[in-house]
Amino acid sequence: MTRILYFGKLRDAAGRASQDAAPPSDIATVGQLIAWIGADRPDLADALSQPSVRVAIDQEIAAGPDAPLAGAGEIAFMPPMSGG
Amino acid sequence: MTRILYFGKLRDAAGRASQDAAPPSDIATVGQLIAWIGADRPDLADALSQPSVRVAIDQEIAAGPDAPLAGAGEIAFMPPMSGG
Amino acid sequence: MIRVQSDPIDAGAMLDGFQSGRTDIGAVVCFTGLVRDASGGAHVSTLELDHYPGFTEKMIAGVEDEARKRFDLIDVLIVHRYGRMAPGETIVLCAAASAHRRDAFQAADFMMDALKTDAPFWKKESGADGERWIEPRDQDHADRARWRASR
Amino acid sequence: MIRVQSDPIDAGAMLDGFQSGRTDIGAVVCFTGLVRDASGGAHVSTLELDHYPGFTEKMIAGVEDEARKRFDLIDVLIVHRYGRMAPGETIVLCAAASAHRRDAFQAADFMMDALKTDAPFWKKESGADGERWIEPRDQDHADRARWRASR
Repeated sequence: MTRILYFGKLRDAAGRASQDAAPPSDIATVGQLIAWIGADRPDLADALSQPSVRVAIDQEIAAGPDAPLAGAGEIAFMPPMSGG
Repeated sequence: MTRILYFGKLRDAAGRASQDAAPPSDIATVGQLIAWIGADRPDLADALSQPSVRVAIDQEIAAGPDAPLAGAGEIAFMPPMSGG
Repeated sequence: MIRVQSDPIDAGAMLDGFQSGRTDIGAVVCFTGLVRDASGGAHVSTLELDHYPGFTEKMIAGVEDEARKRFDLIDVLIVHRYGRMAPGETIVLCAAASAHRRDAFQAADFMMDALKTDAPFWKKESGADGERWIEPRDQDHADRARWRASR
Repeated sequence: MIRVQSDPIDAGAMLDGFQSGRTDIGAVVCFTGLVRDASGGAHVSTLELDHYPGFTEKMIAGVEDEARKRFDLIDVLIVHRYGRMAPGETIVLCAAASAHRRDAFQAADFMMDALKTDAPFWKKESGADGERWIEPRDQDHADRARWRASR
């Protein structure tokens, strides 16, 4: 089971802050996960695919859509951060 | 009567923080005042004449040794300032 | 030291705690960021900050580490709030202590630029004109880039 | 606002008083300068600041005025102490408030550079190695010159 987290405006886009999902075993990268999540939600797939969105895999920033999920327990989708 | 103030290390050089003096009427500039004060104190005249010393005449910074005293009530001799 | 909290930030107490009882600190620069009642012309009644527990602390710790590497610092304090807050409340307090003032100034400046673009918080403003998510301004990205160019 | 006082400076209370109860301030940069127990390798047990009552306030007010002209500021606070103080005590607190952080950072930085060379205070350190008057370092003059070159 993979925990998927949505932050900021992506939480609004997803309609929830998190979900527990069991992606099929052939979902191996961030890009594939987005396509799988957004199979029936093209608006959400589009929002998650924006270049400004950063993805953290088990709390490590992923390099890009080809980053391997490698059995991650937690995947976070983060729009541009704004601290301070 | 003119009040003369010595600050910082010039207070040490003068041996006092202030003095009330009545310079003769031909003492018209800062440079002349220093020469008069230091007539029998060449070490003090030298300390007051250093280019790093700033002089305030009635709490306005004087331009240099030629600045006119013009009946000032208070002359301050100030070594390099160090606030903060 | 890093703190991420939902409780209000008591800026004065934080500053006192940071600098008191030490005789090796010559300079402290303490930045506080506050909620304004207006933002880009829009009225603001509430600011809500979302964060990512664990990851947010980790990323802020990275900012502290980089500041300590770049500048000669004696101590660092970053306190960041999350949750709902009202205009006038403190969102963030970021302090740097050094022997001489230039390091403290540069470190606080650097840390705030880094937090603006790299700290996992997401801000939603609410007011008479509705709600909106806030993203870093172009100026924030330009400020952050200053530090990439140097050193 | 300018204060020149012999009483100890309560930094936290000053910061709180400066930024509390306002909803137009987005950023505060608060600098505090403290007495260190060592200076240039020499031990320091007491720092004594001489000042010129009236003229000192006037010169500091000039620094505040110049900062307000150069930067977009909402408020300024400069509190400077004189007399005898011990390591760990606050010599000066200098705060700038603005809508956005860059003005507050630059103003606090500018004001401290100006106070270092242009504020009528004279410092004498005393310690195990005797007494010495402190004058601005070359670095202080270089820092001050940065602002003459720009704008």
